[in-house]
Amino acid sequence: MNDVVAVTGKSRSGDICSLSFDWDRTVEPGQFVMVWAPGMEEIPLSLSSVGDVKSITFRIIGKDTEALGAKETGDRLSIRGPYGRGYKVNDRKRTLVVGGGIGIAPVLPMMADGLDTALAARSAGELDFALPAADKATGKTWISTDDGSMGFCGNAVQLVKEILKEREYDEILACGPEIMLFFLHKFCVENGIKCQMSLERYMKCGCGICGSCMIDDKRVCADGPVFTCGEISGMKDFGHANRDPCGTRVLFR
Amino acid sequence: MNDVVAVTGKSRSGDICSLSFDWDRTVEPGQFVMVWAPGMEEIPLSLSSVGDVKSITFRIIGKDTEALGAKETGDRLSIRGPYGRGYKVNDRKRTLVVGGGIGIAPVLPMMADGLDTALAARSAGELDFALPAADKATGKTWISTDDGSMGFCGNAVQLVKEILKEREYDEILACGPEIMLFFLHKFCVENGIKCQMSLERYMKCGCGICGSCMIDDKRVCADGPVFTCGEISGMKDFGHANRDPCGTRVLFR
Amino acid sequence: MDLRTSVGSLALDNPCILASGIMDETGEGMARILRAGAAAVVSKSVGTGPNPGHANPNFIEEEAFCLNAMGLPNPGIKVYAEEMRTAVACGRVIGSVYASSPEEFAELAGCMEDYGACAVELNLSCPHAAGYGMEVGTDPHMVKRIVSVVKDAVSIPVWAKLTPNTHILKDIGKAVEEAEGDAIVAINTLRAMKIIPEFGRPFLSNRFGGLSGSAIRPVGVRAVYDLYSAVTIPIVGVGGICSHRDALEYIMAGASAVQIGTAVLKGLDVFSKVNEGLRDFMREYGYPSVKDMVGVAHE
Amino acid sequence: MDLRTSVGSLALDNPCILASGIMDETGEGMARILRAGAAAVVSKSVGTGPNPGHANPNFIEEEAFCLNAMGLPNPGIKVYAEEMRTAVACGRVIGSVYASSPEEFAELAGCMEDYGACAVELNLSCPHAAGYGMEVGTDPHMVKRIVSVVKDAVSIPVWAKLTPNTHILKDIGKAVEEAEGDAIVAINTLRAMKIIPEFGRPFLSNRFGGLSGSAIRPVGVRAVYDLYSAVTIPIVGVGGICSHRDALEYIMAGASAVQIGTAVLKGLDVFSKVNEGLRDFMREYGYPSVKDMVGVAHE
Ligand SMILES: Cc1cc2nc3c(=O)[nH]c(=O)nc-3n(C[C@H](O)[C@H](O)[C@H](O)COP(=O)(O)OP(=O)(O)OC[C@H]3O[C@@H](n4cnc5c(N)ncnc54)[C@H](O)[C@@H]3O)c2cc1C
Ligand SMILES: Cc1cc2nc3c(=O)[nH]c(=O)nc-3n(C[C@H](O)[C@H](O)[C@H](O)COP(=O)(O)OP(=O)(O)OC[C@H]3O[C@@H](n4cnc5c(N)ncnc54)[C@H](O)[C@@H]3O)c2cc1C
Ligand SMILES: Cc1cc2nc3c(=O)[nH]c(=O)nc-3n(C[C@H](O)[C@H](O)[C@H](O)COP(=O)(O)O)c2cc1C
Ligand SMILES: Cc1cc2nc3c(=O)[nH]c(=O)nc-3n(C[C@H](O)[C@H](O)[C@H](O)COP(=O)(O)O)c2cc1C
Ligand code: FES
Ligand code: FES
Repeated sequence: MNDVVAVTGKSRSGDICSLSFDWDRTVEPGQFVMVWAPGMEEIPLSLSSVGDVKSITFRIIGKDTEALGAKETGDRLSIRGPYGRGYKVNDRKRTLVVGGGIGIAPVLPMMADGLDTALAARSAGELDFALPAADKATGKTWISTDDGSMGFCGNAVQLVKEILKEREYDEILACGPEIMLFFLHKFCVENGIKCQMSLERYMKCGCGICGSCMIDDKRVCADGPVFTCGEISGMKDFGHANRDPCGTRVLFR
Repeated sequence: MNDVVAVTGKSRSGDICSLSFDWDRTVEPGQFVMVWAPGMEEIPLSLSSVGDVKSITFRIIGKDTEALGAKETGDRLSIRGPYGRGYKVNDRKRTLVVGGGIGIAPVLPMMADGLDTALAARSAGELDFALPAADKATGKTWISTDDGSMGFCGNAVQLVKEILKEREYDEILACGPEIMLFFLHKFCVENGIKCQMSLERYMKCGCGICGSCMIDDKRVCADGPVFTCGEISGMKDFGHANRDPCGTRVLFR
Repeated sequence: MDLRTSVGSLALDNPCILASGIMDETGEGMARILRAGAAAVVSKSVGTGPNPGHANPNFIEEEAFCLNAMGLPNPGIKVYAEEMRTAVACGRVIGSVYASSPEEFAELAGCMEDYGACAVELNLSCPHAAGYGMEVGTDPHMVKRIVSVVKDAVSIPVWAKLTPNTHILKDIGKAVEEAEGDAIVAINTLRAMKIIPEFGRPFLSNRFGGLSGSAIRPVGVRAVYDLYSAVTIPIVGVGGICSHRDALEYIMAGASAVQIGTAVLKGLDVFSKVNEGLRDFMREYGYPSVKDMVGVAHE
Repeated sequence: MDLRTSVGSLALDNPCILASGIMDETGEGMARILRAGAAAVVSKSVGTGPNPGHANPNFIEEEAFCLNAMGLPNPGIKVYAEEMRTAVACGRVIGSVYASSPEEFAELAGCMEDYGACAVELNLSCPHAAGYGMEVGTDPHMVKRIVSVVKDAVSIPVWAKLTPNTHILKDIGKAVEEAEGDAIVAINTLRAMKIIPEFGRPFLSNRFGGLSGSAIRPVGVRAVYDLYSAVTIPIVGVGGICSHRDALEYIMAGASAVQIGTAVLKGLDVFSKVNEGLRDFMREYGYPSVKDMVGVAHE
């Protein structure tokens, strides 16, 4: 079922754009929607806010995100979903949320909900979109940039190591580039920390039927996109291979 | 949607047969179902009990009721429904229920519910099926037969007149042959008593789409089968004409 | 917002018409639907003589669809004069007819014209009436013959109601156009069956029946879209319309008007609700008139 | 209660097979469905070279149906060897193929045989892949040619998957039989369309798509019933099966086995649930084996 919603708000910083809209569905943090309007392909996007007003926040990296970034208040979008399994917060006090790059977008709802959060990006400019939300956060927040232009200088995994020097967490809820998640997962396994991570694969149906988004025998859209540490440990393709729109397995790099 | 139910009980007296079955739907007194099993045509029958155990009670008058009367405990029936608008009890204390002949079957649930009830039939034998229920009734019950073989000697309308000599009622809820209802309706109108009456016409879909059961512009299956005094007053065909399965209008007698 | 539309020369106050076979066996049934807000009603499909149709059971409804094998019950064209009189007094009535030969079709259509029908709809598409419906309606030559002969016999518009149970729908549509049919009505029901496992047999006495309701809407919309790209005569869309958005799918696919059948199950107010919804939609999305929306999905 | 059945010479532990196109683009996807209790899986329809399919949007689900125009995405028969290896290691795999000529069909079928497929399913019926599917599958001569050529090329059973989008289904079925096809699979999706009124255009990038899910079940059951009365080769029933009662409708209409597609949306346990339900039903209604139920609705 798709719903047609009208954009009620827009913000943009650099190549990152947010669109908000009223959408009367219950969404868990980490769930995603399939977004479409005439003139573009339908694409999966996580929800970056899940209250009465919903939003999507995306980096403009190709023709569809570009088309979407050109939408203005009043324009209409087709939204299918919400799809997939989101994050499960087990112990609010002992959970650390980690977002890397545009992977910060899906974790914003948890930051807004008061969880402690680490935000990582390549440079300060890429964090702009998240700062207003970080300022309003009631939990602790940390920031790192690869180039040191804001906060701690280092990547997300290094930031997490720093944080764990001062505080204890049982579980990490993360979203970001697969390479970041790969090393963060490794770190978690080695240090006996539980984790949940949101993965991405090429999506078509978005709801578990077409099989285009498989990682091993898991459908990212329906079994994920958020997977547990243990599930990820079993995935041969995690960090290694992808499927293109034909379903051909493609090794990373 | 049809449900397949198993007959759990059967009773028979003369040409009147009752079949009971467990059926997990909410039914109001006066509603009916479409009943079928292989080897017969599907026919409309009112429910003669509407609790957890439901029942149908019918006079064997042709090939389908005969086929149905041959069913035994454990045999299965297809049941569609419940359909139609049942009786609405407005003031329990000031409502008189009237059943005539096999038209007693649909009013049994209201008698069981404690409403005062008048039962009329041609002769004592035709009342047998209702006597156990009448014995258990907690409201007042009266009985009449055309031949005087049981209770008051006279027809349903005459019985009602007698009853109204001793007690006051605001509303009559009735079911029976159309000729009885015709005169009862006339009586009600003349005496300023409200009434609701269950009517019958040839039914196919049972749920308001095919138009085979029309009386004037009303669908007996979906607008009725229970109609109010006022609705009936507006019906030119009431007491006068019928529709055959072709939809041809056929005058009574 | 202008809800008016027209199917060729036939002007309609709004795009919602009652589909054939729904509460329209009797004149008063049709009259009631006209009062409920339908711009027109299509009569029950009527034949030469009285027909009781198939034996019960001949109908079953499930959540997303209905299945019926009424078998075209009707009192016959003679007796039907009376029903038409009652209905025509209340508004526009399109007379639906079925027959087993072009000449019979013409004769019945002539009667409907005499009875005051504003158009005649040829039922070339009933999936459960042997020798009358679908068989005829899947043969382009036959369709062309029937429409031609009827066109010669009457002066009211002639609509041909087509079956979706074929891969040559566009050819059939073209046959109607070549024969100078005034409009195409699509779709009739899909040939279908329901088996009751507990009894190990089909539920309908006729075994086969026609599928209607929401389930067939995407097939109907596709059929109208296909036809709109194949013919230039007007199209009337039918199949699974329950809401104004459903009606819009048909209109945007190319239907000048729509018919509503199964949705009457949920209430006779479907006509007024669809019209209200259309009006609100047109206001919000800037379509001054229904006509501006016809076929826009092809652009 | 004996859940075993067979489709011609192909024995199956139970009657539930995964339909083509559902989670079966990859070997591990197929393996997972086999572990979930399916007696066999049909692979994604594979062609000669890699095909990304139609652009998004190509899928939409509503309550009673899904509409898709995936456009037969697949990595091509060469690369698919790897996927088949993974799947075949876990159970029975039927290789589905699509092609634009009889010879190409034969070549692809030969590869599937080499890859260890226990049967090959010829997709003669995709309603949204231009030049490949339905067009071919509605021409009895073409169907006969394709099946014959493939039969000559492979020694595993050859199944032909047919479209319901035609009024000559029985003729197509007979063509398969005449060509000595081993089984008929019916039905593929119904050609359909969804328009989004707010945008005034079709939702699917391909405009046309295929309707699947509960909505099409009565059409599929009818198709199987029709075919069972026209041919003597085994039939595999597909279309809208969600529960054991749905599967029973197909089996009683004449299907020796069934395929489940869209219902996978609601959970992979559909295979085990249907099998459990069948077992309970057979116990209660006294059918010792699935085979005893095949076609009983014709009696
Ligand atoms: C579950 C999920 C949630 C996502 N959430 C976000 C989010 O919140 N914010 C955000 O910026 N991005 C998100 N993405 C990624 C986003 O879908 C892509 O950035 C977008 O599709 C790019 O489209 P494009 O046409 O602009 O770029 P293209 O030039 O078409 O592609 C650029 C990249 O995006 C990927 N991509 C393109 N189409 C798809 C598709 N249909 N499914 C998956 N990946 C695709 C391509 O594989 C490629 O790597 C999410 C992806 C998934 C799977
Ligand atoms: C809403 C409603 C509730 C009913 N409730 C009861 C009830 O509780 N008990 C009971 O004994 N009878 C009831 N009837 C009447 C019952 O439907 C008929 O007695 C039965 O259909 C007779 O079928 P037959 O084949 O045995 O007789 P037939 O010989 O076929 O017909 C005998 C009479 O029954 C009528 N009849 C036959 N088929 C139908 C049909 N499909 N729809 C309506 N009338 C039909 C005929 O018009 C004829 O007058 C009800 C009828 C309606 C419309
Ligand atoms: C009970 C019933 C009876 C019907 N009878 C006729 C008929 O007599 N003539 C006809 O052309 N179509 C008949 N139809 C088909 C409808 O007119 C319509 O084409 C079909 O039901 C699809 O529309 P819907 O989904 O809105 O019902 C009948 C449909 C139903 C459900
Ligand atoms: C997303 C999707 C993809 C499909 N892909 C194929 C395919 O590649 N080959 C094929 O023969 N059928 C394909 N089909 C059709 C199914 O195999 C099946 O025939 C149809 O969906 C009806 O069954 P269902 O209602 O159980 O889904 C596909 C169906 C869906 C929903
Ligand atoms: S996108 Fe289709 S299964 Fe995940
Ligand atoms: S029986 Fe069909 S409308 Fe009443």
